[in-house]
Amino acid sequence: MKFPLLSAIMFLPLIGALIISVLPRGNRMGVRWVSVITTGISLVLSIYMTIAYDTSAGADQYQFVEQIPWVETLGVQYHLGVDGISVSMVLLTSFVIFTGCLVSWVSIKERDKEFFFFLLVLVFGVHGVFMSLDLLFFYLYYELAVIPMYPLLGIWGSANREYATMKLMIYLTFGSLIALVALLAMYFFAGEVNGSLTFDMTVLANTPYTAEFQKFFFPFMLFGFAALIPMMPFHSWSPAGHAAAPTAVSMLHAGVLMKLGAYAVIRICLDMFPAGAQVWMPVVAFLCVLNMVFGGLVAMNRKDFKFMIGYSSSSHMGYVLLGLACVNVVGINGAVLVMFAHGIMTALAFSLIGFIYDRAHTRMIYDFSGLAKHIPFVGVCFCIMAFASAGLPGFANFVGELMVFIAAFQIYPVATVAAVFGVIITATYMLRSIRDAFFGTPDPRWAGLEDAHTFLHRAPYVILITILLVVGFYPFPLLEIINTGVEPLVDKLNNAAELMRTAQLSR
Amino acid sequence: MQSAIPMEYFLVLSAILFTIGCIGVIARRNIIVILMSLELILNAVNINFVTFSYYLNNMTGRVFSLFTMAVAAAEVAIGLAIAVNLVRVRKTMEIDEIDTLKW
Amino acid sequence: MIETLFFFLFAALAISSAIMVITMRNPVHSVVSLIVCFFQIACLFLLLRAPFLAGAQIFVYVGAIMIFFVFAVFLLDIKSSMAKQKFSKWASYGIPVSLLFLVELIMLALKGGFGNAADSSASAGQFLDMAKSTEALGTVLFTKYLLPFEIISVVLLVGFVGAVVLTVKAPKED
Amino acid sequence: MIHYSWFILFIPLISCLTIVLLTRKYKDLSSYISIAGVAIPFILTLKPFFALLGSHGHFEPIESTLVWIDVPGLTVKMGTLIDPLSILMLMVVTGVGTLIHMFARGYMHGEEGFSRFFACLSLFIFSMLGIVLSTNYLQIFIFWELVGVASYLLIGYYYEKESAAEASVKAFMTNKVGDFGFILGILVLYYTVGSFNFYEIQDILATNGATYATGTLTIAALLIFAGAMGKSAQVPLHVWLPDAMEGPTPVSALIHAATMVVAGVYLVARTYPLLVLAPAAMETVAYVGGITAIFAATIALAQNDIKRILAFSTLSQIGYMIMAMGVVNLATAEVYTGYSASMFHVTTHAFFKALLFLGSGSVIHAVHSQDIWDMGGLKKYMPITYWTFFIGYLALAGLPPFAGFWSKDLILGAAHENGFHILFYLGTIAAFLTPFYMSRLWFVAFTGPKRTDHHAHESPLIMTFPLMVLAVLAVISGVIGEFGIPGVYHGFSSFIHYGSDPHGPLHLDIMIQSTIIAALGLFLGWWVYGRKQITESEDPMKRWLSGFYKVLENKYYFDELYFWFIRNVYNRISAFCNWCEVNLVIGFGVNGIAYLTRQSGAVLRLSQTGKVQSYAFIFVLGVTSIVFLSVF
Amino acid sequence: MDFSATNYTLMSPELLLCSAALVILVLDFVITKGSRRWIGYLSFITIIAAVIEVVCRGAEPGTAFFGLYLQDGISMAFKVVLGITAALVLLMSIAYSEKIKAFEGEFYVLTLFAALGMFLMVSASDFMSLYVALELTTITFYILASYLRDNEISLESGIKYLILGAMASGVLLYGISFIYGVTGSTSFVEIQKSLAQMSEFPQTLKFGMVLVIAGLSFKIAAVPFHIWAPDVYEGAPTPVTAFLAVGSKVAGVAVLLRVLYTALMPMQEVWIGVLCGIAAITMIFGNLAAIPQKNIKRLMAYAGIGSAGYIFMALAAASKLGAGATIYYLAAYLFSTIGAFLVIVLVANSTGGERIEDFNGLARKEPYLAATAFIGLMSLAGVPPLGGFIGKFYLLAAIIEQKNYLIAFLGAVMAAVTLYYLVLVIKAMYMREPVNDDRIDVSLGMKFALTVCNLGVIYLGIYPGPVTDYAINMAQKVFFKILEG
Repeated sequence: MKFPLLSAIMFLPLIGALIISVLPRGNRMGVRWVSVITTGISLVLSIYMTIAYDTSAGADQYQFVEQIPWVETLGVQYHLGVDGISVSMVLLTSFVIFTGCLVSWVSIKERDKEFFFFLLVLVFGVHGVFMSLDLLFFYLYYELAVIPMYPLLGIWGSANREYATMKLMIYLTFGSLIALVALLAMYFFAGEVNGSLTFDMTVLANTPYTAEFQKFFFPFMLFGFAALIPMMPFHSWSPAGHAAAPTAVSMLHAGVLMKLGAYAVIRICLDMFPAGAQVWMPVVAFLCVLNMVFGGLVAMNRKDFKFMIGYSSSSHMGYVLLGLACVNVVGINGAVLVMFAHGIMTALAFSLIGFIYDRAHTRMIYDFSGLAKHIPFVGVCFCIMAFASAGLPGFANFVGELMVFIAAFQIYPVATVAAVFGVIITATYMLRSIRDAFFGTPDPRWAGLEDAHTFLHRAPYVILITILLVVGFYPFPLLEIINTGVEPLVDKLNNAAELMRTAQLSR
Repeated sequence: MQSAIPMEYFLVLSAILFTIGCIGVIARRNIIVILMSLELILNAVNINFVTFSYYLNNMTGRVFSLFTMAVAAAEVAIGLAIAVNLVRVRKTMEIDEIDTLKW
Repeated sequence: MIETLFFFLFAALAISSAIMVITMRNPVHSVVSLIVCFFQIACLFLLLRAPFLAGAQIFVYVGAIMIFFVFAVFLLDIKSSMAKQKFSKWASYGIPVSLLFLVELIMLALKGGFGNAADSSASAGQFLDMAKSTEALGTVLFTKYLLPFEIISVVLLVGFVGAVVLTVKAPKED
Repeated sequence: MIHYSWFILFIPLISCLTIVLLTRKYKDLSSYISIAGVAIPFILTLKPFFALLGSHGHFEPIESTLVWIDVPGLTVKMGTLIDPLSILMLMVVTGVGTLIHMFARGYMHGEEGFSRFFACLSLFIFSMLGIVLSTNYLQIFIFWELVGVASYLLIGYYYEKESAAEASVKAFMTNKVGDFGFILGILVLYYTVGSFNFYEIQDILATNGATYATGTLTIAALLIFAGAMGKSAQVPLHVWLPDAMEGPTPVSALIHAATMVVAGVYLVARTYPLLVLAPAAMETVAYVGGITAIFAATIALAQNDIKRILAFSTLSQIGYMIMAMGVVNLATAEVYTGYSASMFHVTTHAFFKALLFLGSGSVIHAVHSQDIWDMGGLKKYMPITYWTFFIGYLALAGLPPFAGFWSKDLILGAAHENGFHILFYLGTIAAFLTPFYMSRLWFVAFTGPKRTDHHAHESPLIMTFPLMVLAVLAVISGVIGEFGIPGVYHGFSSFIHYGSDPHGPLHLDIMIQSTIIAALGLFLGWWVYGRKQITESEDPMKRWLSGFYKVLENKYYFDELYFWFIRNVYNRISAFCNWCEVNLVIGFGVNGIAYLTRQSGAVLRLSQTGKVQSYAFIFVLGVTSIVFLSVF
Repeated sequence: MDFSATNYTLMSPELLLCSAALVILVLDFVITKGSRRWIGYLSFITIIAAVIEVVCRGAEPGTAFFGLYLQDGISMAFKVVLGITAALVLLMSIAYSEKIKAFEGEFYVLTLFAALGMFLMVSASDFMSLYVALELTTITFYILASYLRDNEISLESGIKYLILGAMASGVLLYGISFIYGVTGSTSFVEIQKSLAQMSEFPQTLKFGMVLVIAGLSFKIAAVPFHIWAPDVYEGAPTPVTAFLAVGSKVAGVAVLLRVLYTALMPMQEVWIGVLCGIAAITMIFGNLAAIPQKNIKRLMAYAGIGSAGYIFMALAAASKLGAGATIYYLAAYLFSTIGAFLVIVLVANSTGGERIEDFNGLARKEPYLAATAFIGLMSLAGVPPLGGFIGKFYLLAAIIEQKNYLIAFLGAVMAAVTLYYLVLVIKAMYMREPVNDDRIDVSLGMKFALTVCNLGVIYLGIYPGPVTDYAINMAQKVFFKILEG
């Protein structure tokens, strides 16, 4: 039997969580070591998976496949497999959780056992979504990834956490439930067409759904999943959630969780309902302008670091949506790359803000001045993050955004112009926040603020920045992997468009 | 034809008794009267069963009504036992004054 | 014809006594009205050639159930209750709705569509003869419907246990 | 085998990373690494430079590329491009850069963020070389933004100063606005022509340029030019450059005078194949340049900060260069005189403007003030600075035989020759104003007795050596460029040209005319400021220009206009969006639905009255209605 | 009399229960004080034995007592669910027993009788046996609900339950009488046969059907026949509430399933509409009205009402998936609800209250209890990887299979609301400071019960295969073979 690589990556955090749950209370170091080690091994395996992933032309679309029947009557299987898109997402998740554990090592002070437990369960769910090729499991993991957010935010969160947590829970569950109805409708439709019921996503994706069916159910799936992206106007849970969440959770939330939505849109909406996508994605192109411009402008007006970054995140996810809305190879590649880059970047952002907040106990930009003097290392990292966020070249974000622009310009010129303008807006608030908080006359109030001195403190930032830079300078290998996932998808989308066109002509 | 009386007569009668029973439960406040109204309801049903049994030439309905009676007896016994306790504890026989549990 | 007349007599008495059950201020009066009503129903059972049921009706209801009621009424202090308002405030909503329900019931009763006797006319005779009817009832009760009969015995046992645990003074456990 | 040009590109980056990661703590070592990081590329550049000199104008461009993005539908290669234009720029950037690095080592001595400074400088050199070596528009855009970052970091070097922090943001944002156009222009161009690569685009446009709609090409060209305007601080995107003087002086010299700001000119040169097909865009380029030239020159009249005066003069000179790029008569042009003239001016300007800035840095270093009215009497204390600055002053003033004269003369000649009379006169006026305000600077700041009680002293050798080298270059580079070195090459335009070599006869009439004008300006400057010592309040400019002086002093109120726009439009829109978000989306939409749900729950629970009669009622009602609905 | 014709061995679990109950009843008289707890454990063993007996008998179809008693896969499944419920409720009752001042032994016995009634309900194949068994259960519950004789709210809940229950019985009987009147039979199979021959269904039949559904909806607590539930749940002793919430509901659903899917299957077009309507208002009402609740048992009542809506939704699918999903959901519902109630009992023993505030800070005091409640409530809310999630997933799937999207969307929306109010409890447990630091004494039996619930919920959540396959295959075999064949 082959080594179940994907299961190993996925279950390691869960095993870690279970070990933690039986550790005695008060064993603080044990809890930390267990989580760091399990996520660390998981990260190493993810990197191995990325390297071992076969990008050659004849390779299988899904690799490292594991398949075990689970519920026979309904065609449920434990079915894992990754394509190019998933590989990048799994890698992203592993990085973010590993650094998240490192950050939490120091930042979590009470009830750490439960914290790491929920954190690791959350990651288990996230990995599951990215790897699962069975719709039921996909949905299960999708929900599972959302639920631990509740205790994580509710217990270790900060300001206004109860409101934020509840809102987050309700929004996301609501969205996924709406999508669920559409998913099930699709499942039964495919069952009728294929003659047997199955949740196997590879089968579901290759079932010819009628165009009417697709058009009707596409928006439900789209908006259901897009609430997690978050697509405007279903975004308001996200900044509030970010603001309330503890550092590592913010990192995961913005870094990975939001990508779940986008991933689901790719994996389910686009892959299964290509004709629906052709009809509905222009709507997304419109809404994503809201994300990019409106979200950016709101971020600009926020004085709370976390809210600013929170809105900034939803603003950036607009690029992902724009890329997806292009429904072509370059656009979707770009979108996935933005997902990856934004995941890393935003994890960095939240880890930095968390660092400051943990020590200064305030996140208001106007409370700070000249921080760069007192905490130069964090200041430098923050600048780097801001540049990455503002889409500066050299960082992975730029490459993705650039590809999105290139792809979108032909199809949605107006939206692209708005998107490029969105970059300016981002630059505005990022630089303003640096100017206000890090530059300027040093405020003696923060003279005692401790910089990130130790290896443990610095490692997460260094890791994340390194990834941003490496991918930003040389995106080719990652794109090559992503592209293996995107190409078959786009072929399908193009075929659907072709079919629709001929159908229209014949009518 | 077995009987000169049309079946509908009995059914209407049972309907009327049933309704009176319902009205009794809704309208009265006294626990005892409400329990009596419940008996009316069950009796109305019995009439139905026996009627159908008769007009369908079928024994089942009668057996059914026999069981209904037995059940009614047990129910009343319990109902009155609870009522007696309740009145003892709450010092009132008006059921709508007993509304601790609400909302 | 006579049967019809009797029917109307019994029915009228039953209905009026039923109305009295729910309108009498004094629960004792209600109990008495209820007894009258049950009697009428027993008579109706006779009209329907169900003598055993008529008897059972009287034994069970008049003999057993009504005794409970009478005991209960005497056990409880009905005086204070009688001084209070008789009808609940829900009566004004409940009566129209119940009457509406009655209209529905009557309409349906008159609609018909019930199965007809022709199917089982072969055994029609047993219903006309009162004695045979009882015999048939007994046979069915102890053969085909033995299971419910057995269960009923458990129900009554439960009723007994229930009455005990709810009313009997708790035994002192030392 | 990796092409040597990659080393040119990456050595500065390596030195930057080395400083950041390893030698941060060792200041001296950091500065040496940084200097090496620019000197080694300079040495490496000599190889293609000599190859170019020996090529007799037939230098084949060398591209060395690496696949960067490769997905179906989009292939982007990054790499290095060695052609005459890039060799020239490499020489300028690395040459001047080396000198300025050396100067900076002295200048920045004792600063707290010494290592940080040199790391940023190396980063800048890396990005600048990236621009120069770019093979395609995307790559140039990438490095375009990166130099913006480096510039941001260096302007904000004194981040504890509010004004520096503000200036850095301003510089970055203004550039971002330009880049907004730039990237869109690239996209338009890509979708029109189908390539990002300079030479591919050139070939495509050359063979079937006529098939493309002029309108589209014009839009593309104008949008790309917007990027150039941002980086080269052309009106109306010039506002950042004066403020950028908040950075340390070597930075001003390197980035905001010699190299980065002329990247716009370089970009226009790279976009030439496109511009020649879009006459309207070409004309716009010319007029924007011309207007900037005169506009900045006038403002310089009324400034008192030595670096600001130089900054405005830089603006004005870059305006010249941009104008030169645009003054092409496309209907008749066979040769593009302006192109060569512009690049020539880029080169000479880099020398003398770096010289001037470094000189001013030396002065500031000594006097600890930037206000020219605080200086004066420097000849005695710092003779080297004094004399080298004097050379730079004359070079900028355009007095023969100094470098500025030759290149400026070529520009004016090109404007005249191609029939841009308005621009010619604008340029001439600017050519008059330049010596005038430079004289003002010179006579106020350097000559005469001390104005304040400063303890000026000559700078150390590491600072004066670059001054001297640059002074020599400022003297000879014009002549060498114009006339060439017999037996080696035939003048600047023989290898930097678009189309065929535009080397033509000297415009003697224009040369004489501009010499007279320069002399006039110098004389007038001496007459006003040099004859006798005056104080700031006596500045006759105030009298002569009366109200207009205020306008000039405030730079035509551009800053105020922009601030008004940002405060009242941009920020207000943002505030409005936030208001919508808080009140409409969250308050009304989200919380409204939540409130409605909770309230309906609260209402529904009231159905549970606790009274059994009501329950019975509901029961009967339920049965009645269900029967009614489903049976009837 | 020939007893072999009755085939009574088939109903050995019921006989076991019944006789054991009688023996224990007698035993209770002779036993001395302080050993009452052993009566509880004895009852527990009895019910476990009965469950084992049920499982051993297997799913082999068969009838006894002239076709009035039925054994098949469906009845077996429901009996296992009910048996486990009763067993857990007994364990819960033992922990609760301090509050039962008098006749503790009889409490366990009555629980056994209620279980017996439920067992008979799910095995009923005739309206007659159905009714009688149902009344056995109901009357037992009347007694159990008002078992705390001196506690006014217990009595109040008992009398309310009794009055409304009797009314519901009346309605049910009225409906049965009409069905009997039209078809001439009370046997499900006979009714189905005679309905199958009808080309058009008379209104009287529809009326009978509606009343039967209404009467059974009362047991399941579906709107508008739910009104008793919140009050009774709140007032009754907690183990009784748990038994009502699960046992009564499960048995009611089992009976409704049996009636609709066998007797009334031919007229499914008619009852699908009725069920959908009830499902819709039940989901809306139950979930919305739960939001402002402060008492945890009352909250559970509304949650139960909401669940009833979901179950009706799946029943309205009239498919094997609908039936299978219902069984699956109920199994998950059993463990989640009982788990929650176990914690409620323990917390109420400690803090003396049943308000949500009384759960404040439970996670700090008793992490295992909090975790159990967390798992139970989250499962009810349909959160993976717990049984309730898969259950709800199946329920939705069942209705979507019938392309009834509107109600499916409603269900989806309401599931989010469910999550909201259940999370409020979680919030109290995990995010509030505890009222006091008293440790809660958890006996071994309770620990066992808690663990069973947790394992059950998690097992059903992560490995739903066997149970699903069983439920769906059985539904196919029992309900749909007849129609197809």
